[in-house]
Amino acid sequence: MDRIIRYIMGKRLWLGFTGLLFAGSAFAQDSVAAKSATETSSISSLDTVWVLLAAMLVFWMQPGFALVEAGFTRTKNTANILMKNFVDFLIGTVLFWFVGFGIMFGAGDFMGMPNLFSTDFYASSNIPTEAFLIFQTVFCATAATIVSGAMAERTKFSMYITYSIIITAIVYPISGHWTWGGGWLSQLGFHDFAGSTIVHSVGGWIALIGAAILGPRVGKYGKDGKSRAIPGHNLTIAALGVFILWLGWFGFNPGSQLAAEGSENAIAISHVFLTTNIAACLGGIAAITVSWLKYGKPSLSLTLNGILAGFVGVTAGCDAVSPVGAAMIGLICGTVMIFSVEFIDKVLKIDDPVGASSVHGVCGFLGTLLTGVFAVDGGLLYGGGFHMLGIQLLGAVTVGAWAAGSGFVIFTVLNKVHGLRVPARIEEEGLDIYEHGESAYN
Amino acid sequence: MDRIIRYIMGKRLWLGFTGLLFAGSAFAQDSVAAKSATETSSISSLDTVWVLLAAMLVFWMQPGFALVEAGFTRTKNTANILMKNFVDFLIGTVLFWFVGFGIMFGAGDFMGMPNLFSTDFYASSNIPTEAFLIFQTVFCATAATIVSGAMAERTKFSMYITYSIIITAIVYPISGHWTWGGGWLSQLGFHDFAGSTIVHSVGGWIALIGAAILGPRVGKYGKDGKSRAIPGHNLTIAALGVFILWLGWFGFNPGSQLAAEGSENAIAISHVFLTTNIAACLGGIAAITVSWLKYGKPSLSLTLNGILAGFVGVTAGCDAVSPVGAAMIGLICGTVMIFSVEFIDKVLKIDDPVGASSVHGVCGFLGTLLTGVFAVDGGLLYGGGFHMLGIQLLGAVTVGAWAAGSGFVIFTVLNKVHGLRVPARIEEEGLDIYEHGESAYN
Amino acid sequence: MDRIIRYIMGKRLWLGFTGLLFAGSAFAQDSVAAKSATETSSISSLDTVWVLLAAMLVFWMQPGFALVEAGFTRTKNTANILMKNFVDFLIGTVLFWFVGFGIMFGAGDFMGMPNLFSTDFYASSNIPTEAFLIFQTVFCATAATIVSGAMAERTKFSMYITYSIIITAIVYPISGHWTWGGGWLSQLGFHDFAGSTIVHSVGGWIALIGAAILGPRVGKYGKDGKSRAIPGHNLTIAALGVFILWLGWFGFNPGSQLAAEGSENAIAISHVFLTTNIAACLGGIAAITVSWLKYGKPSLSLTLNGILAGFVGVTAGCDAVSPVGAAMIGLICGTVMIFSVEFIDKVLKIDDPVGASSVHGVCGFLGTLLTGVFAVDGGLLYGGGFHMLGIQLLGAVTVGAWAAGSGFVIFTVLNKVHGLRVPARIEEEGLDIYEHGESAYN
Amino acid sequence: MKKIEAIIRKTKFEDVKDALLEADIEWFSYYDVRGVGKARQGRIYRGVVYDTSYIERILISIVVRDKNVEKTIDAVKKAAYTGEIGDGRIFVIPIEDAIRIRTGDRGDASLYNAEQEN
Amino acid sequence: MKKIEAIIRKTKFEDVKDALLEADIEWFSYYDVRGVGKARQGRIYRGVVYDTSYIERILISIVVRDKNVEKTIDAVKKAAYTGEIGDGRIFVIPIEDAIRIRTGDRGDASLYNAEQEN
Amino acid sequence: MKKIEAIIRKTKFEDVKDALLEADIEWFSYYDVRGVGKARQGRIYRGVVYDTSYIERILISIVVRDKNVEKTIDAVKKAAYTGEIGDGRIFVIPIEDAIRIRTGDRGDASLYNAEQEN
Ligand SMILES: Nc1ncnc2c1ncn2[C@@H]1O[C@H](COP(=O)(O)OP(=O)(O)O)[C@@H](O)[C@H]1O
Ligand SMILES: Nc1ncnc2c1ncn2[C@@H]1O[C@H](COP(=O)(O)OP(=O)(O)O)[C@@H](O)[C@H]1O
Ligand SMILES: Nc1ncnc2c1ncn2[C@@H]1O[C@H](COP(=O)(O)OP(=O)(O)O)[C@@H](O)[C@H]1O
Repeated sequence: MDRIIRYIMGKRLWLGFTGLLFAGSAFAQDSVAAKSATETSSISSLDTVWVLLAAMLVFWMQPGFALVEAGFTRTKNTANILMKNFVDFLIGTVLFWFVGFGIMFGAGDFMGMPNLFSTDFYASSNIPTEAFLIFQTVFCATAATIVSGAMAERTKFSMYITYSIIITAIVYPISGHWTWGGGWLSQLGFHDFAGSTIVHSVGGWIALIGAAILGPRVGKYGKDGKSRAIPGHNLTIAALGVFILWLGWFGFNPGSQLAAEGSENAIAISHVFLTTNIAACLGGIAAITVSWLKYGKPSLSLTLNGILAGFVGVTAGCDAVSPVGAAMIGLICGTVMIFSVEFIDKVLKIDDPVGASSVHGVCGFLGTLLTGVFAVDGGLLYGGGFHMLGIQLLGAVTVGAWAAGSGFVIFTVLNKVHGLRVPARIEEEGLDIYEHGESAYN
Repeated sequence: MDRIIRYIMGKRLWLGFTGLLFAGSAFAQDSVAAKSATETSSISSLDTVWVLLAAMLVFWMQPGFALVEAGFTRTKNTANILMKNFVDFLIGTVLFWFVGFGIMFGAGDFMGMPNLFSTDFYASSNIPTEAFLIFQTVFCATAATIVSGAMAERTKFSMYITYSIIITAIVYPISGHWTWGGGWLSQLGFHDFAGSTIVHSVGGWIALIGAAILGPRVGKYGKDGKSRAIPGHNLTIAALGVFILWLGWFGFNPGSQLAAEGSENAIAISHVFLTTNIAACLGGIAAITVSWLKYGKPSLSLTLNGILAGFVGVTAGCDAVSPVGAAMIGLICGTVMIFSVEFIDKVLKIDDPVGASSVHGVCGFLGTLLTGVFAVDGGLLYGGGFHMLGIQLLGAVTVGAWAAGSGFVIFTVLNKVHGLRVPARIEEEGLDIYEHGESAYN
Repeated sequence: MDRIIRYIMGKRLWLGFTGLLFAGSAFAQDSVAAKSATETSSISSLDTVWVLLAAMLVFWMQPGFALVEAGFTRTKNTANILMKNFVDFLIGTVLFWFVGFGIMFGAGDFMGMPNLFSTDFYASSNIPTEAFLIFQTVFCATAATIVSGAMAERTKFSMYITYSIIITAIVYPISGHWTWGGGWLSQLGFHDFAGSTIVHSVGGWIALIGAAILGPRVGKYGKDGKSRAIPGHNLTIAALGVFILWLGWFGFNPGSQLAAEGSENAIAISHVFLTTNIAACLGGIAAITVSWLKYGKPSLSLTLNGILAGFVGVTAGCDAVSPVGAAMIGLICGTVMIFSVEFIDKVLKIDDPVGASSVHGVCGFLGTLLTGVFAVDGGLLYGGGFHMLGIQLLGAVTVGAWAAGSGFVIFTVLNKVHGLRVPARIEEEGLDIYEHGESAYN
Repeated sequence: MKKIEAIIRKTKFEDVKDALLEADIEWFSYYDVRGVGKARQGRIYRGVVYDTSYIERILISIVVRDKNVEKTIDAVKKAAYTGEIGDGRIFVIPIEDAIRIRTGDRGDASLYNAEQEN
Repeated sequence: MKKIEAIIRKTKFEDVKDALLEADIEWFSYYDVRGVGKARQGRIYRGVVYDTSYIERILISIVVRDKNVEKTIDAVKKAAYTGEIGDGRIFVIPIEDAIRIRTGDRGDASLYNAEQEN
Repeated sequence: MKKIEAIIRKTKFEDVKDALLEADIEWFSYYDVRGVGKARQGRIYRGVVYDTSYIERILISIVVRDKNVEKTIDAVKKAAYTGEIGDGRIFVIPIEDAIRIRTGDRGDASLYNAEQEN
């Protein structure tokens, strides 16, 4: 995705919303597939098919997150967590189309202009603009959905909707603009191929702040302050969720090449596919090994997290590192994740039911740095010195600060104004009944 | 799919079935990949890959339907409903290959000739005939599988097999012939890009008639005639089912373009992908909003139905409407669905456990009409007048009447001859044990 | 896959492992996408996309196996069986990359040389070597994962890891070398398009031997020696697993063409897609019919196995038989499977909880033979005489003997040295708690 | 005090619940149980002796003051009745004491809500 | 009448069921329970004190006429026995009355099937 | 011997478990139950009368020797208490006999572990 050049051809404030109200006239302005001859001449059908396939797969990560989060939480909150995973995608689709796309890919130093449903401002290159829009939409939804896991089992549904809107429409597109949108970070040479920082750590840091401000679930810490296990209700679906995410990542990373035509692209997507898979496997292996050594038994739930840690870690550099480099990134992220989960749980005493802040926040950060270490071209270990590593650090820190800072403001304000958290009784009896009037299992 | 021209080159009554009996000689007539040079020259590999990918995704809707239906019904009938969702696909594959394909795509005014396993009569254009056959097969199976949900928890398994055979082999292919098969409706200019009417409302109307003739489940209506909730046993798998259907629809609609090569096709499939996704999201948003206003709480089960309603609605016009038009279709269908579910349940007192008749029947019908309203080229709101809308109405009504009429005849006859419904005791104890000798959970 | 020519251009013992230890220097030798101009000129992007898509789908079979195995076993061992299905893929990825790929595709009569992370020895043709490696990796993992089902609910996790390593790194690649690796069997003309023998029966025979050596689960056979049912805990997820495998098989078989470009390839993959689907459907129909006649009721669990039997059976000849031939193979395999399950359970008294040895071992063997019967070009029924059938028999028997023999040695040695089986108390209380310290449902 | 345990059809649960609430029962607990019985003649279905080990029932457990025992039994009996084999049973079990955790009330007082009106 | 509650191993369920049906028990109900105990020496596995809170057991509940109590206990005792820790317990609880919903029979009559032969 | 049945909040289970083990209870069984009650004023939430049929509780069942009854009740009462509506109840039910399947011990002897030390 790094490689997209976004010369903005012109912006028109197309009054989409007014159009909705005055349908007759507004619709007359639409045109299906209205591309001028010059624009379409460069479109590659194979690239389009590849990007659409990747968009499907990234969409497919939604059920992956939904199942992982549902599986890692309790029966009484299952309908709620599923609902959240739908709602953020529903909202994300509309808002990213409405404003996010313009903010992210429009012209501007700090951010682009909201596009208000029009995509005309964007000059498509090898694929139709609509394919590019849908691909970017599913990425945006991924960032938003990460947050729901960490704040599960105690957040008001209305508050969830509110902050999802803000994240999708504003927070994600702005930092996205800095990088994939051609902004200042991309001009510095910051390398985040498919979004370790831009997608995952943005989601992860917001998740961490959110979980901290919300406070732990009832019963999570004993009177002595000791952390207690609140086991997830269904590891089978959590495991299925990880497999789904795995498949989805084969779209997330190789798809971010945004092209498949020509042998250069063919080789690139094959390479990214391979490194992505290797890092995930070594993330899992690291988690199994460490949990076995540390706790005496190889834990399934930590293995699931380890695999995801490997994925998140390699996402930034999957195009730039060798398979051996990918293996190292996987090993490191899978290992660090376990200590991070323990640290956040036992030392910081922040209750993150699914480990989202460790997996996405910490490993996304780490993976971005490690790209500066293992990149074959410019990485520390390949004689590139500290230049690239420095820029990677700068990017990971500024985007992280942006995400955490925004998160802090959003959650503090919402908490003051309306209260983020459901009353204790509702938490006790389960959000499903009180918030949705249904229970997931009958 | 609309755009396929089906000049029939010649029909040979290849005696496939006799061939099965006299294998030795019959097999000698087969040939793998026997295409004459002239035929193959126009085949596009990229189109083929695209159509095969779409066929996979449409196949993938089978587990989607299976899980939605299983999740929305009770534990004791789970094995039964899963079995039905397998059986209709197994049967559908064989029968569509045996007769349905010929009836649908053979020459003829009312219907084509059964092809009896041969596909020679069909002149492939841009893709191999076998790819076209498999794509059409999975569509046919979708129509059949819709019915099982509405008639769940009380239908004899043997009767299910019987009517599935009739629907797959005769009912669906005949109305399919009128439209995608080059029949009279397509000649009038009826526009149903991917099957709001041809697939979904055919399934939906048959489902409605079937559920009405069967009668409600024991305990569904109290002595006072009031409707009672019979909650589904597992909303987690129902939600997963909707996600699966979502992914499947990215094959169902964009795949119906049946081509990807050339920038025109690349733009078209991107456009269809985008409109499809937008309509689904707005269907879901409408359902959340309406259920929140109407019942005080946002309901997960209605949200799931709302998303599907948006999909079904946009399926007819996904190529012809703008993204904003798709959004409107989604909003309308998601809203109407909720009232339709209530109307069928509380006023008509027809017991449709999964809401199939509302989602597929009503929204399929509605989506077909709305294509005449929102089509950028010819739609009412774009100055096209009532011409297109009229033809859409004609098509939706005649195909609906055909489906409902056939359904009425089939179910009435089966009910008289053998009885559609299991005895009360079996319904009480669950179909799993009595009909299949197994239970799904142990 | 049959059609790959593997001229080995040169082998370098790249010291990958040492490289891991002395990262600095070793990494310097990596290069991302280092292909010489001559090599890349022949790469087809469409072929690459097709093979990567197929690799995704074959990867997707992992959750399929995981869910089928979990669903067919008991609650208390669910985390264990899920863990196994992750672990074999994690290990498989690393080991196949490390040594398996070299053994399988390197030069040599009996086997190739371990490649130790380097892929330079392999001359890619139409697709990048890395795409080929990933495709082969997911195939290898499939063979390994089959074994876990038959040995479920009583094997020590550490022993599972040990034998998985041996199978992935040595057993599978060696017999793979004989066939797809250009070895002696392929030179004889042995035809196993996508792996009925090479993948499935290898896994199935090892599974059978393993289950026999382990002995039956506690409570499986009564004091009178009569077999007792130990029903699986969740047929819903088992059914979902079969649907997942179904989708996966559309990558497994059509993907094994390893190309899509050109009308010849387009027709071939369409053909394989069609025959694969038909065989699966008739496998399922056979299982329903036979179970209905034999047990008085159509059984869901046997239907699931029947569909898989059809898939396994047609995998060898999906490119070589006509659709009618595929139907016959499906019918035969689906029927034989039921009797095989009964025979292994009641006569041999080997306890295979998921029927892996029947589905993969027996039907893989059978499908390989039936290719010699139904192949349009050279099959017995098409006047090809017994030549092809003889070679198929030879291949199926030698590979089967290799797998069973290796399995026998591995399991006997492990059983002597360390004991394969958990103590009775652990088996009773469930492997989840004792082996992993977690339970899957809470 | 007595504990009334009623094993009823799942499909009759709503009816029984309504009947109990009408009969002024304040609270009851319930859970799923399965029943196993001897295969009897009437239980053969399509030539297969039906394995009764899978009959799902709901067990309702209500602790009531002695004076409410008969009223409760009657309510359940009427509401759970279909007349077909499998309607289930009601058992009456002695309870020696009851404690309401929230207030510490013991005995009969723990069963009804003195503070109901607030 | 007495209620016999037996907490047994899941793997012994089939044996106990057969034994009960052989001992002429007409009907019983069962459901899953979990057991928790003090961690005892014998329960340490691979250096980790095994958290007993997850031991799954089946609870079988049979209401029998007084004269059948011992017969039932014996049947369960024999069939559920393995000799290893964790075989479970049997409890005998008094029942004051029983009602068959379908017929309205009360007391002992509600337990056995007078109409068994039809 | 008595059977103590306590219906408690799920979130209080860990506390109660710890309290029981501290109070020297050797063993107990538990399972999930659901509670249904009359809709009362205090139970109306956001204008919707909250359907109480879905309140999940854990039922803990402990058979203890007579001398331990009060100790056990106290332990549960203290640990399960929150003071808000819905804390649950404790019931005391007479047990006539108990049998340990493994050893055949009957009566009180079946409840405590004579062999505890080995
Ligand atoms: N003696 C018993 N002990 C425990 N549970 C019983 C007993 N008799 C019946 N039940 C329970 O009651 C349920 C219904 O009883 P059933 O015998 O079918 O009633 P009916 O006499 O109307 O046929 C059974 O499923 C079983 O769970
Ligand atoms: N005092 C008790 N109260 C309630 N349930 C008990 C009691 N003692 C044992 N149980 C139940 O019986 C089961 C088996 O008892 P256990 O003590 O393991 O038998 P053993 O004496 O053979 O070791 C436990 O899982 C528990 O559920
Ligand atoms: N009479 C009763 N019979 C059986 N179970 C009861 C009875 N009363 C209360 N319960 C159980 O106890 C649980 C909690 O009781 P509750 O009335 O909410 O306590 P509180 O008096 O503190 O409000 C309920 O969910 C219900 O399952």
